[in-house]
Amino acid sequence: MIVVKSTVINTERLQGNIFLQKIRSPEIASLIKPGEFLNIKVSESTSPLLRRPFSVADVEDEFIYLIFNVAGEGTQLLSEKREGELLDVLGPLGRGFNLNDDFESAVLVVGGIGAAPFPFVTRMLENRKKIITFIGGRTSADVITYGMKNVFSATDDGSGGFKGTVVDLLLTKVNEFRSAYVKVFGCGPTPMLRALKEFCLEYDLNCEVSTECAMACGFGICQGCPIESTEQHDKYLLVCKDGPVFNIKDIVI
Amino acid sequence: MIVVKSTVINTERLQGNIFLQKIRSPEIASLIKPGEFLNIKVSESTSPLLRRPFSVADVEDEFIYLIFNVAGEGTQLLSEKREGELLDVLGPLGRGFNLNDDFESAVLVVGGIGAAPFPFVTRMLENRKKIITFIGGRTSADVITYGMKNVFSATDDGSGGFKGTVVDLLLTKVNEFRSAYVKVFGCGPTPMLRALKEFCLEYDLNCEVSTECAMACGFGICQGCPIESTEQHDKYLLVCKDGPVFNIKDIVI
Amino acid sequence: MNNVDLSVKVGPLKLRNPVMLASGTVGYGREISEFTDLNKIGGIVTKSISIKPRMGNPPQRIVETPSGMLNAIGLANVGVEAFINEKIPFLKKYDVPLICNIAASTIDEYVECTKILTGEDAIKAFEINVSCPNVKEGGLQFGNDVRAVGKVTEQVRAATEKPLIIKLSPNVSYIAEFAEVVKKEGGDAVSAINTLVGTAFDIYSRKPKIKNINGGLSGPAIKPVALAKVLEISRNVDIPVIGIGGIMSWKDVVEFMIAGASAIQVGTLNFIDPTAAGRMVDELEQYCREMNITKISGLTASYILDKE
Amino acid sequence: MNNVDLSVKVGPLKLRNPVMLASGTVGYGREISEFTDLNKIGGIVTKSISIKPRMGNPPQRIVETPSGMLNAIGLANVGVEAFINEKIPFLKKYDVPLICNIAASTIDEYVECTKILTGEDAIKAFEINVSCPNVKEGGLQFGNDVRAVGKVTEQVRAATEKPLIIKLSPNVSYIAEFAEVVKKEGGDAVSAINTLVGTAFDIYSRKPKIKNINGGLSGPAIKPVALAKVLEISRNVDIPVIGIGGIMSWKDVVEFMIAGASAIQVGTLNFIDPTAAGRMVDELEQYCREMNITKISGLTASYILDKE
Ligand SMILES: Cc1cc2nc3c(=O)[nH]c(=O)nc-3n(C[C@H](O)[C@H](O)[C@H](O)COP(=O)(O)OP(=O)(O)OC[C@H]3O[C@@H](n4cnc5c(N)ncnc54)[C@H](O)[C@@H]3O)c2cc1C
Ligand SMILES: Cc1cc2nc3c(=O)[nH]c(=O)nc-3n(C[C@H](O)[C@H](O)[C@H](O)COP(=O)(O)OP(=O)(O)OC[C@H]3O[C@@H](n4cnc5c(N)ncnc54)[C@H](O)[C@@H]3O)c2cc1C
Ligand SMILES: Cc1cc2nc3c(=O)[nH]c(=O)nc-3n(C[C@H](O)[C@H](O)[C@H](O)COP(=O)(O)O)c2cc1C
Ligand SMILES: Cc1cc2nc3c(=O)[nH]c(=O)nc-3n(C[C@H](O)[C@H](O)[C@H](O)COP(=O)(O)O)c2cc1C
Ligand code: FES
Ligand code: FES
Repeated sequence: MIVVKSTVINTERLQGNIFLQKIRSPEIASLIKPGEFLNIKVSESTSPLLRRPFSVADVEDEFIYLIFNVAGEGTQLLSEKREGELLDVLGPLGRGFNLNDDFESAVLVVGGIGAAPFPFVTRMLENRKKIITFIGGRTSADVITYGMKNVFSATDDGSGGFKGTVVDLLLTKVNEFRSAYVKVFGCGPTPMLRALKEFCLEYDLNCEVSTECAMACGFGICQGCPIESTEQHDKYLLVCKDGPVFNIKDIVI
Repeated sequence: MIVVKSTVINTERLQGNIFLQKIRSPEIASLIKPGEFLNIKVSESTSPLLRRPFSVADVEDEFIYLIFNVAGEGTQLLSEKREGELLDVLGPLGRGFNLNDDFESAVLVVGGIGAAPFPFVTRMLENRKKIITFIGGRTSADVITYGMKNVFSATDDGSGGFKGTVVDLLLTKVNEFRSAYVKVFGCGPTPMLRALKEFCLEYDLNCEVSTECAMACGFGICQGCPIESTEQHDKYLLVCKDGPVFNIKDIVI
Repeated sequence: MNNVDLSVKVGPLKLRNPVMLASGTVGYGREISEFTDLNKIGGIVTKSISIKPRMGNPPQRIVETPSGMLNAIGLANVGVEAFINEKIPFLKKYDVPLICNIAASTIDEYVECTKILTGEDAIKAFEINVSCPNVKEGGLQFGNDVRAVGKVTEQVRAATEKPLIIKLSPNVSYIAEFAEVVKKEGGDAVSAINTLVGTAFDIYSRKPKIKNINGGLSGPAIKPVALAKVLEISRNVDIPVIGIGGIMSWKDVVEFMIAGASAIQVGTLNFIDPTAAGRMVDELEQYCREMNITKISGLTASYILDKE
Repeated sequence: MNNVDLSVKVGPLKLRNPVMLASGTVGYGREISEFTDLNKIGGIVTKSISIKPRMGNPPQRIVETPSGMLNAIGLANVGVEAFINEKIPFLKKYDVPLICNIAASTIDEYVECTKILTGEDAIKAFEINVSCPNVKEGGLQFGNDVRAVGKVTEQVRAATEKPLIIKLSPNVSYIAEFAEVVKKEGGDAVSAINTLVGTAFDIYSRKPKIKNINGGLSGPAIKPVALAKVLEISRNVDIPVIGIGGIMSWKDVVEFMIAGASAIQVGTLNFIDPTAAGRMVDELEQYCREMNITKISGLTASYILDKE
């Protein structure tokens, strides 16, 4: 965990409100792993006051990529950063995906901006494991496939791929990938994660998901980011420290 | 008085911490007069919250020039505005200089960033009146001569021109310009204005000065900018509405 | 497209929409009328008026703070007489409810002022400022003393039949107590909140940045506090509340209404964007349309609290 | 170059410099120690500890506001036992005064907690949190009731000989009253301020953004209020004050000291820049040098007020 000024190399619009940003941050780039995140101060002003958390989308030498959705003031400001501007970055933070389990094929399940961590995951797995990627979005404009392999997509309105949710799509394909050597990796909105949990429990699939929560610090000092544990009932887990990646069985979604 | 989005055309560093900014604002440019000012929102954030007041430095067709000193967060942000960025500008505001009195020569007395309104004044007078300009600064780097004519300068440390204050310099020259047809125009820090008032009273010179005060609204609704009147003792004048330009006899400095 | 009814009632006071302009932030209406069509907004509350003109505090009167500002204007105002002769006639030209805000140092002065003004047809309601933190003699003491607020309400009530709004101080432990006493003594509504007491120092001169030492904190910085006060009153006392404090956009208006406000006032924002209040009226209508809300008054106290 | 003496006294508590880390914003020191050398700062105040572990409130616990944030953590903490066994040993590795903050729902609990902890050598002082607005049973009631605060002070005083600091709530009419009673009952110092009560609503769901409904407002938004409270205490009561609220830079530290603080605590800033507090110590030294201040403690209550 360090705090560093990182230089923006490039900010480009991927699609719709989704941006891809490349920043130079050698120290963090050398440490960070898939599913971990950064907490970024997007403005020197006191408003917005807090840092904004973003998953690492990918790493390349000294560079880190972010994929983000313009959701409000903070991400708007971030999307306006041009080459050479400095970002105040805190990272690497949290616990990422465990890609070293004993599995043969990875099933990636993505909803909307939940795509952010998966280019990195894909790159780390692609020479070792089989990958199938399921990506959902409201419309085809919301389906982010950047950096992903072997993609099947689903849209709520049927404007691209399967018509329905990404978990509905999973269900139609479950017989094609179901096996003891499959591991599922998911990230997306809460309803998707809830459906995914049901799905994985039903088919007894090992699954890790990256979760979200409003955060202040991002490294365990504010207690702002509790998530209910299925095991311990007298204490919350912290999304920023114990997560953001959890085994889907361990958390109440 | 209107509120408009104005486009930044160019921001350049004049010297030290002093910037010259050109903005496109046709409606205001067509109305504004020397000594009047603008109140500018330099950021969309709530912090800094208030607009920042700036004298009009000059006007050219649809364009307005500002000269400003980076004093804090607001002026820092303003100095970072690049071509094409929008500023939220409120103006024209206040009462400017009366350049239509019956005078033959104008004596401009400037301290530091008090130079801001004078390029416009100079341009409006140059074909009609004789102009002598006295400019003071702490060092020669603080003497702003942009757009000014017939300049004599003074520096506190003697690094340029006369060594001493600009009013000390005035005193040494008073016999050269003193006459019934002289009008003095001044702008600068309070101690300078105080000395200038004494000087003008002693030599019985007609003098208008542009004053400063912390402001919220800039157009008379907050009552935030009182200045003591020499005439009325039961009520303050407002810098933003009754000024910022006052006859030096009318205000307590 | 369905029509949206933007009208609201603040007790007996009917407004065509909930957006009013707050006392002390629009003078007597003249300057703001160049930016905002006064015929469009819900109401205008004039600068606190006192029996005699007041010149107010010496400068420096204002200082910016993070997302806020401190002011210690000291109730500079033209006095009742000039208000009637010079200020009311201008506002009469508009079809906008004029709410007259009164400040005083003693209960008698409040009453006297109200008596003088109550005959003015143009005045649609009174808002009594018991909470200005910048006036030594009266202000702070009054606003923080629940009995004094009760007394002022009772006696001003006896002096006018017009709608009576008491503007409460947030610088108290339980604001609902104050709303309760206002209700008991016959007040028709409360305004919440006035500014929070604050200060700032220059670290080189070691002097307060504001000549008066303390000032009143306003602006978006105080919005969460104002919302909590409105909610506290709404949950505990059956009296209409006018929500004030840090409103910067139509979204904040909706938030205040949900928290319990029947109407709202825009203050500091007028200094930053004097066109904003007028625009909010349209934006609120737009929001209502999108949300299928036919009467905006239904938003008032529509909070959903899982936990009690 | 002359040496600057940065040491300060908060009553009987001696600190090598005035920069402490505020309760609830640095946990028990472990994570922040990766960013800030704990051997360098003036003191660390640990998260409010209660007799039994508390899991705290369900999410959402925090929401950002203009230049501030609301939190309703609900005093999540490991409880006294784990604190002693797991948290103190880590902090013992550092040469930093450990100030132990205690929260409770009853006076007996405060006393019991203090008794259990007072034997711990590592603890250099107690800070009693009578003002947490997020705990229903105790918090708010205690902090707003001057007699309750007096009683807590008296009884905790009897339970420990260590320096006793009472952390005051700003959500009261006259904070000086509370400081006065703390002094009277034998407290050594007061901390001012804890968070202001605030809330926020989602305008689409109409639910409070924070599950607990109300939260505590912290950050630069509250700085002017905090400064006014520190000044109020400083002008009215002869007791050392620890200034807290919205400190973002060394300049704010100086401002709080001028307003009356003997030392300060950095809170929300730790979330935004966990390296800031350590850096402030050097920056303060630099300021003192430039201003020819040989002892930083001379800044305390050095305000110059023309007007009384
Ligand atoms: C560990 C983690 C990793 C993340 N990774 C990414 C990423 O890679 N790409 C990306 O685009 N976004 C990511 N997010 C979400 C991102 O942090 C928020 O979108 C961002 O903070 C919004 O800031 P803003 O100022 O633009 O919007 P705000 O104005 O702060 O918020 C806009 C809207 O989004 C909601 N919101 C804000 N933050 C969150 C949150 N943390 N959880 C749920 N709702 C929220 C607000 O309530 C509001 O309705 C991540 C969040 C977490 C916790
Ligand atoms: C009518 C008028 C016309 C002006 N014209 C110009 C101009 O043409 N060019 C220019 O450079 N500046 C001008 N100023 C001053 C300018 O408005 C301030 O420098 C600016 O607002 C500072 O903003 P900031 O955020 O950069 O600094 P802040 O952080 O707000 O302040 C930095 C420092 O400057 C002091 N300060 C801020 N505003 C004022 C003020 N109004 N009076 C005195 N001290 C102040 C603060 O107390 C602080 O010490 C004018 C002011 C007025 C009232
Ligand atoms: C400069 C200024 C002057 C004010 N004067 C008065 C006043 O005379 N009477 C009054 O009742 N409130 C006065 N107020 C308080 C406002 O009406 C309002 O209650 C407060 O500013 C909070 O709202 P805001 O955050 O939207 O500004 C004043 C506020 C400001 C900023
Ligand atoms: C997330 C959070 C948790 C807090 N928890 C505690 C606490 O447990 N005990 C306490 O006395 N104060 C607590 N506080 C209050 C701070 O110690 C401090 O008084 C307050 O935040 C104001 O300072 P700041 O503006 O610098 O944050 C907490 C504040 C925050 C933001
Ligand atoms: S975000 Fe602060 S503890 Fe998780
Ligand atoms: S700045 Fe508002 S009245 Fe002058």
